[in-house]
Amino acid sequence: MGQVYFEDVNTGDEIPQLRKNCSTQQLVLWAAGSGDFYQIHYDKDFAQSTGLKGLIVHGALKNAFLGQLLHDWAGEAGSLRKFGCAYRGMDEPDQDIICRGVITKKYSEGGEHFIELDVWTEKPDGTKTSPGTALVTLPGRG
Amino acid sequence: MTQAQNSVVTDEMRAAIGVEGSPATLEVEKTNCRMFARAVGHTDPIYYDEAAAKARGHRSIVAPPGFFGTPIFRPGAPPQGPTGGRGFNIPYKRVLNGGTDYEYFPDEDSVCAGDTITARTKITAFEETEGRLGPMLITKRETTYTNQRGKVVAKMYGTVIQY
Amino acid sequence: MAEVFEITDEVKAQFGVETAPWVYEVTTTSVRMYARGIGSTDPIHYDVDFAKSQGFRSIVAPLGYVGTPAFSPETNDATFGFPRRQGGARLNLPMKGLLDGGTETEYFDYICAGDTLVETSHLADVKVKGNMVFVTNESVFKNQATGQVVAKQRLTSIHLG
Amino acid sequence: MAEQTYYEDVKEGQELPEIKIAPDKQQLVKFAAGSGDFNPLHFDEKFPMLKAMGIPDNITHGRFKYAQVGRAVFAFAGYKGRVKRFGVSYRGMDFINQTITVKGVVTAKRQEGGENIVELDVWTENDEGKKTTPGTAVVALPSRG
Repeated sequence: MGQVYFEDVNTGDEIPQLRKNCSTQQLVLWAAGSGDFYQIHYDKDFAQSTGLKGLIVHGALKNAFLGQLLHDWAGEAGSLRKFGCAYRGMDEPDQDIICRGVITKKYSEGGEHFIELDVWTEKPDGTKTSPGTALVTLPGRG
Repeated sequence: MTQAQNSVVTDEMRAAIGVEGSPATLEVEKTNCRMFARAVGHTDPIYYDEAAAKARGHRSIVAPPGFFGTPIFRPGAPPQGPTGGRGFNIPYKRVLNGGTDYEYFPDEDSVCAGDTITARTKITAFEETEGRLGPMLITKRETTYTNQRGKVVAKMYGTVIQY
Repeated sequence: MAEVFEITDEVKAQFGVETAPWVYEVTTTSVRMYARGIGSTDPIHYDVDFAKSQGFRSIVAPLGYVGTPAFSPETNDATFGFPRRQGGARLNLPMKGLLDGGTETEYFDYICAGDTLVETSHLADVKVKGNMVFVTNESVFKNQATGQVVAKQRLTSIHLG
Repeated sequence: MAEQTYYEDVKEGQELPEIKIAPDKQQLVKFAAGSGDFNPLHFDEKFPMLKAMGIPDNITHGRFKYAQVGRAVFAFAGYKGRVKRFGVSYRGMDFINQTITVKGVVTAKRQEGGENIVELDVWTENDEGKKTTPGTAVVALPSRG
């Protein structure tokens, strides 16, 4: 994929979506990668004993998905300055999680080109489960 | 902060606001960067391949977004740093992770394999609300990540909800 | 009844064919994670200063752990993490089921955090018993810095047809 | 940390201290993390291969049992001993949450090439006493001399 430049994007633009679907295996991989071994993410009986319907996707994994969404979009010459989200809704394994971002502001300051975005994960029915914001720098064509 | 009528915030908790916990040492290595990237599903080779990362101007494999290394683990050792309000005697049973925000302050390079990061966490606020789920305590935390050159490379702002 | 797998001359010709080398890393975090994974509490696997006080270079890899293969989604198996690399045997094995048959490790030195090992492997044996195919691969692990052979490992997998 | 074992003190027929462990799902997930083997056979009860192979529950990794045998052998050799070889074969399945007991016994001792060699039979067994992971090990021990 080619590099995206500051001049080529506008407020209101949506960036390319990233679609995820977590198997139980991926949740176990995340436990390994993050060091969070809480059983509600891979042990169904344990999850149900805490009052959940079943396994749920780690909030921090959805946060990291948004990190990937932004990194892949900003490209080699872009950089990630801020990103994050709140955990408002639960996602289950084996169900699509769509990661999205829309540009809310662009400005240049101190020789750098900044892009502000709203980012979030949503379910296939459009429910936003992890709304957040991000600040990214992009290169200029200049 | 206004004192709610049935506040669960004690004097001990108020005194803990702004106090940094014991620092945690995080090791950033090629192996754990790759493991984290594998778990997320990253495809950019700078998270896996040292030669690819160097070709793009980095010192080594890059720590993926949201990764600052693995805390040194010792069996039976108490967890390092404040535990986000879980350490206090709160009369609520349930805990939710409310959200996480990262802010980066780039050093001469991104966080890379070979770096040692010191993480220091403090509670910045307690907030109490009455929500759909009943009374809630919201604990706000801030973690500062400092690299081996003494440079603050990132901060994390986290929210823990108890109800 | 036909065998689920036939040891043809073509199969025999693949015995001993070496794979391209692959890097296995042994790091402080990977040693600790493995030691946690087996439930060990021996400080020799966790505490660098303690391990050095006992005469080791760094924390010691628990027996059975020979490092983590350098992973990339393009080159490694998503489930098992092992490299899908060039060379080595190519067998069309049945895959209705897959079980571990046995593991044997011969050590020529301790493996410690900080070591980088270079591994090559080859097919050493194939046996068929009923619907089970026993496939044994032999790996040699060399220290990348010194070239010294530090371990040899024989892994037997059972393919169910 | 166990006391160092010395060659002179070892007798044929001597038993190794037992290790007992009943790995729960979290333990097997931590082992997946440590080993890099994320085969769902070990933690996902819905994994289709379990049903296809007629296996009733998640099974403990063979390599986990190998590593438990390794713990016993390493503890026997001590920090001054050297483990020269250890191997097992996987003869029976052990299931998640079931106890496995690691046992070992000294089968031979001899001095060879300036080394104090001790041979061991090592294995894991289940609660019915069935050896599910039989194996052998060769260890070089320090001398009191």
